Amino acid sequence: MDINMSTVMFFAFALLAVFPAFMVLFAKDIVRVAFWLLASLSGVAGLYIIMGADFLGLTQVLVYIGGILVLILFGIMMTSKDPLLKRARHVERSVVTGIVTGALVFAALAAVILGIGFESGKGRADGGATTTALGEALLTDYILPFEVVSVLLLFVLCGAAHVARRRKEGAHA
Amino acid sequence: MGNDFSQTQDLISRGLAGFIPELVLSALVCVLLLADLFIRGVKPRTTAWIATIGLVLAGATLWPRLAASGEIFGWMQGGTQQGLLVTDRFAWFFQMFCLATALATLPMALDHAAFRARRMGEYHALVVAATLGMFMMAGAVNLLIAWLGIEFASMASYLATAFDKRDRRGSEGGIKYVIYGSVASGVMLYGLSLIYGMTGSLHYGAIAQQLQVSGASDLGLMTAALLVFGGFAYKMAAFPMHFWCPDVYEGAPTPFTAYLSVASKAAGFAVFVRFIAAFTTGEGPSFVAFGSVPFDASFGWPTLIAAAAALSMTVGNLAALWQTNVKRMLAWSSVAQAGYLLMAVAVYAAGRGRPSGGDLGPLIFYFIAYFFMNLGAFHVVTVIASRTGAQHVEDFNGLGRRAPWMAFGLTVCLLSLLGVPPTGGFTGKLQLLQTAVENHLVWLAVLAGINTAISAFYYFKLIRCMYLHENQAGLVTTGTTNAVLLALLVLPVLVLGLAFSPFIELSRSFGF
Amino acid sequence: MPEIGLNHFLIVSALLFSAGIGVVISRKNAIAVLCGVELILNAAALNFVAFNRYSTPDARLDGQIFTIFIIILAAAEAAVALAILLNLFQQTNTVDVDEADTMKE
Amino acid sequence: MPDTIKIALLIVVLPLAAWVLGFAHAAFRRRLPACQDWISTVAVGGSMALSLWLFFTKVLPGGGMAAPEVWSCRWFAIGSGANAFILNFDVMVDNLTILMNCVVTIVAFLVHVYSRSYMHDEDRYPRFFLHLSLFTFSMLGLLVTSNLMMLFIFWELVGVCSYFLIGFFFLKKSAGDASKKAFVVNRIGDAFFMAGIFMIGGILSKQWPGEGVLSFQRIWESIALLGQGTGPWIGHETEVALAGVFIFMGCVTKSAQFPLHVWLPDAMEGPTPVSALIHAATMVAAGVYMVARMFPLMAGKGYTSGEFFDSPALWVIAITGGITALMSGTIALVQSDLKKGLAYSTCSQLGYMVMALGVGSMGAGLFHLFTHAFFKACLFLGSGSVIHAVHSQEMKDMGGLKKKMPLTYATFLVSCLAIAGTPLFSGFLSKEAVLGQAAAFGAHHQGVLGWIPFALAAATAFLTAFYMFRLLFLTFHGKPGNQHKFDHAHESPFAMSMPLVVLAILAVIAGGIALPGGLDLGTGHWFQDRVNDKVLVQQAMPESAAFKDMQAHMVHLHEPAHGANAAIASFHEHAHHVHAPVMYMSLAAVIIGIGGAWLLFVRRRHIDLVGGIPPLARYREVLRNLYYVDWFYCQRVVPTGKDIADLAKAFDKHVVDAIVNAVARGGAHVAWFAGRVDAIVVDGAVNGSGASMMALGRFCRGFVNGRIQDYVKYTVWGLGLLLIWAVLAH
Repeated sequence: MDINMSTVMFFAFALLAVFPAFMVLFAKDIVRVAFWLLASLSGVAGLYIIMGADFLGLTQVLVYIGGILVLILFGIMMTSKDPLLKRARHVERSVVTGIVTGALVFAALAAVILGIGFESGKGRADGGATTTALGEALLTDYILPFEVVSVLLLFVLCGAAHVARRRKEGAHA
Repeated sequence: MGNDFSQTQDLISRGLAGFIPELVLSALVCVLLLADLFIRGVKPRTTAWIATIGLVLAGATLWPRLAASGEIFGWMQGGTQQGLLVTDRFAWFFQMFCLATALATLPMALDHAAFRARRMGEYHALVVAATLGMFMMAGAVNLLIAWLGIEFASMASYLATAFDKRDRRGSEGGIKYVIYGSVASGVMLYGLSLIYGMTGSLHYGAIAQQLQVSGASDLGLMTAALLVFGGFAYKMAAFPMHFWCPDVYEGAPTPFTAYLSVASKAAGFAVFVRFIAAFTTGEGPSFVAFGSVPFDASFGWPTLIAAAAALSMTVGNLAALWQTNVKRMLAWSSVAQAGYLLMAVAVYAAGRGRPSGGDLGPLIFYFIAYFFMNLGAFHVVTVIASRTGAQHVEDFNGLGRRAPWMAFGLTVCLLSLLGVPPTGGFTGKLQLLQTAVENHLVWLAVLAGINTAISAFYYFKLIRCMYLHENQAGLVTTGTTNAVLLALLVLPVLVLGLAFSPFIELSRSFGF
Repeated sequence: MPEIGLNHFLIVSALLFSAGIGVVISRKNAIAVLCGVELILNAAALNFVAFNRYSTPDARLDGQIFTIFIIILAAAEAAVALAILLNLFQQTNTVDVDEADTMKE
Repeated sequence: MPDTIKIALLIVVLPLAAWVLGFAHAAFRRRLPACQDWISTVAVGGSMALSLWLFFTKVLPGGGMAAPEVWSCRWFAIGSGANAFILNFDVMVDNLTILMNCVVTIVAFLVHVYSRSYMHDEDRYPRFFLHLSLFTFSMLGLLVTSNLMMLFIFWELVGVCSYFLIGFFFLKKSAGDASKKAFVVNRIGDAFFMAGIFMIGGILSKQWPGEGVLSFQRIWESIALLGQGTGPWIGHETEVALAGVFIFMGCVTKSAQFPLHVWLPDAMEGPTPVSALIHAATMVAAGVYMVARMFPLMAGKGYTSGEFFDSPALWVIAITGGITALMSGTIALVQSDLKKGLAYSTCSQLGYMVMALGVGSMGAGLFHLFTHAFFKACLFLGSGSVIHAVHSQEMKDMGGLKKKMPLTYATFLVSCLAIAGTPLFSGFLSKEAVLGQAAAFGAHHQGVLGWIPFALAAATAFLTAFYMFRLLFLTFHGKPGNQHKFDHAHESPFAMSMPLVVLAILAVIAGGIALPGGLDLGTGHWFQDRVNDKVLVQQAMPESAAFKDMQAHMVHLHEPAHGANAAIASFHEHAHHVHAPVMYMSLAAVIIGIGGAWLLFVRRRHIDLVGGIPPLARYREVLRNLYYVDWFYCQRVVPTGKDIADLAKAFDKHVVDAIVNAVARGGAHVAWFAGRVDAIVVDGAVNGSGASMMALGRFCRGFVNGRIQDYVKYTVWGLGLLLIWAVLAH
């Protein structure tokens, strides 16, 4: 049996992506949820790198793990009276619903994916580093969404700041 | 790729010149945000004027685009033109539509009790930003831009829904909206990724070409169609993605609810129709993928849309029967209206390839009528709510005496939503039904007729409260601006019901 | 052991997607629900990259570009959601989404 | 625009002007003008004068109008070129229009006069007249238009006015409920009507692209073409029949035919003058009028040749009308409420008219409509006079009023004699015309089936005489049921009794317009010479090429000698044969009916009919419960809907348990659920009840419980179901 390196890496990262994803579902307290999510997203970053999307892998680590997760942890700290509070022991009915629905969704998607039989001969085989190419595309063909997203980030930041601001200034109204 | 930098600069300057209205709107967002930040104690009226001027300016710069057609911000690839956005009469109509909605809801926001003396600049900035997103939705010919436009408009909408920080229902509606919207967006993305995987492109034209040349798996396209439809239906507030609608409509500030129920829905339909147009050909089978199978023998877009239309109108109307909160009632009513509108899309999808089909006139005409009748209804609700705190149907008791013109305007708008002649809603519905029957969707037309009967219940409930129930409270003063706006919204409803021939011709000309 | 191909990645993404749906449906804490949303978005993003790698006809990077935008929008979405959530928390002192159900009549 | 058209439009516009005046006043001064009653009355009086002038100058002399005056202008167009759908504003005035105009304006005018006294002490007195004006306008508009879409619009308008007027006493819950019921039930028929219109328009617009296609002329012409084997309907014969039945469904609700008649008796919650005008004389007859105008469509392919007696649509119409006539007649037997008794009698008579159309005799049906309007309006206004006097609608509070209210009694008696079909009264002529045609139809068919309409009609004829005199005797004869009320009873003032007298006179002489040609059905019937389907169609399309051809083939129903066609000849022979026996039979029915009523209710003073006739006892509950039609709607359909809603709730709540226990209990649940679904689907088809929709609404709304996670869950399930459906459908 020929076990090559890329196969091993794929399974390692796939496991790193999938197992924590399910632990997000089952974890007992909210801080653990966040850290399991971190692990899962790192796994996805690894998968990106396997597929030759080095820039994306890096972005995933920087933005997701460095940005979004920190944001989520801040959220947890500001909202939880006891962040390590464990969830009630008994399995809630809603969790069962979640598992059942998730399982059905997976069954349907897997059936579809395997049933379609995508062509996989073509595609961008190992084309080397993607950073230059991505940068060029973003500044030429995709300049429009690139610019648009900057406007989006601007108003999202201002709006979010307005909404989240403590309410003491509400008195001036 | 392979553009060197000078070419890029050239492209940017040439391309951006075509995007003046969008640039105006972007600038307006910044100005409004800055005004709130840096001008101490800026009055709501001032920011409202800034917003008005900006929107009018955007409209003025948008006007010349009526003549432009098919300019795509794009590139050549594999011998075909690809790109992101298109400027044609269809896009122009919906862009103008969303601008007009933003403009019309401005005075409502000024009147909204909870907004008085608040940081109105940020609210206006969010509305303008949502409009900018809808601009993209209306012109999108690329999966990325379609999705980005939807997200853009959604983000602004989430924030505007939760804008009134002291209102608990606003926050509750906001959090529901953002969770539901994110899931819808995720589901849609998954479907988009399947389409990308099957065709290898993000551009509608290239996708259609690829599907025609080499086809794709029926199963895959069916799944992708459903998942993507989920995302569009969420924007249109149609079955099965309508659940957010009542809660968000109730929670959001009423002026924004008005904006949401008109502009957001219109943009959802615009982006959806263009998507459908790419995925149905002009030659018989309407779901390209189903190759030689004629559409009525198999599952395809027309079937899916017709089913969603039937369910939307039925669910919306039935559920509205129970509603005592006026905003929730109008929310369910808007779900039902989405059903009627989807009927036009189903007819369009089914009719592509037939000589009489492929006509978007009825859809656009109904939207013109919908603009006036729905905004009119919301305008009255906003004004009355901010004066009397009315929330429920019973709070409108005796309004016929207390504010006769407002009550009359609301009555006209409700009758139009119901589809009673001589109102624009009647003419619009008449066209929808007629085209449905012509395209062999008789069952759908009959169902729509029965639905109209059901909807009479709740529309009449409100009318009856206003005129037949007594309330001893005194007169409600409404102010000149509101009266003028009311007249501007209600008179066209009647005009569209009486002298509609030119508008019908006009609306046909906006199709593609 | 089979050669690693497109379907492997797609199955991983389907698993992420269903896990995300399960989380959104069943976790009571709104922040956990948001984590579920992130999983769903990541599943779609993974799909785009995988398709870009294995089945697009030419060497363009459309799928990866799309993924970049997904990541950006996910960040914005998280910011918006958390802002609204903080405000809700200030009003109701809870982040349990089940308790945000005052509007149903 | 021809003068006749101008006058006809003036007739329509006058009441509208009264309405606009009042409405404008209300809009600017926040109240209606105090003299709204005068404005409305004068306006409708003007309309009446103009109508009568038209009648005396156009219809009475000679053979009536030789050809109808038509005028039309473009209203709007949807689309352009070959796909355009064009709606014209079509106006047509012929004998029938003028006659109907006279009926509507005369009754409306008298009701206005009557209401000025009857309604005077009510709140919102001016508003009542505002509604009346709007109604009169809509009804007249419905009559002068000759375009199906325009007709539909006016049809809706009269429906809305009816809704307002039934619910006029809206503080009374029963009145509000009744108006809602009327509205909803009527919308069912309207949905079908609309579908029928679209079916016609869709096909005809292909034959005549770019022209207004929903005008009556176009429809008649297309049927004429069909008879010759050309034209737009070739290959669509089924659709002709289906469109006919759909359009007839509009009549079923508007004219209160079985099984959607349930709204009319409840509509008696409205003020009595309204009952007289709208729910007895005019609006409910609009359905009959509409079917008569669409008669060629109902007759279908065989219309031109005269061999249309097997048309499926006509069969549906004949049987529906017959069933309605008999069933409502029997229900009327046991009513204890005077107005309800009259309401069921109205249903029954409407069924009569519809049946007459169904057996192919448009003239007879319309003739009965014409005479019925006067005596039924008189009966209703008379009942109003009685109710005004004793302040009760229950007949147990009445009795012996003959002496107290002689004038009311006399007019009521005249009208009863007329509706019963006594010779020398108008009802005799019209009823006998209907019976004669039904009998001819039976003889022509030469089978048992063909006699069904006649049998139903004959039984009804007897019942009519019986129950009408029961009402009369219980109200005016015998001993007072309530001495206190009796003592305070008094004759109504002049403003109320004058309309009664006028209507009673008309109830006698209205039939007289048939007299100049003699009583014979076969030759020279005055009314039928002016108003019958052949005349209508011939006159309506003198220009068309199809008409020229049709004229060559056309067989005149009333000139058997002319008959090149064997079928028609045989029909006429039958008509002649059965004519005399039918007349004797109807006379016998009148005598037996009145005599029986006299024996039971004057001689033996039974109040409760069932006590009088023992064999009826076992049907007592059936009749008392109105054949369980209402019960079926309210008790069966509604709880089923509610059960479904409860089930859905339970389903939602226990869905996880259900999955766990599915294996054990699944079978039973599925079976039960399937049974319920069957019940709602099957019953839902005839579901006219708002409450059931409410239950369904609760079901739909139940999903939106305020919990976002449940929304996501339902959404995912919804998409999953759609996917499964898609895979299966593929």
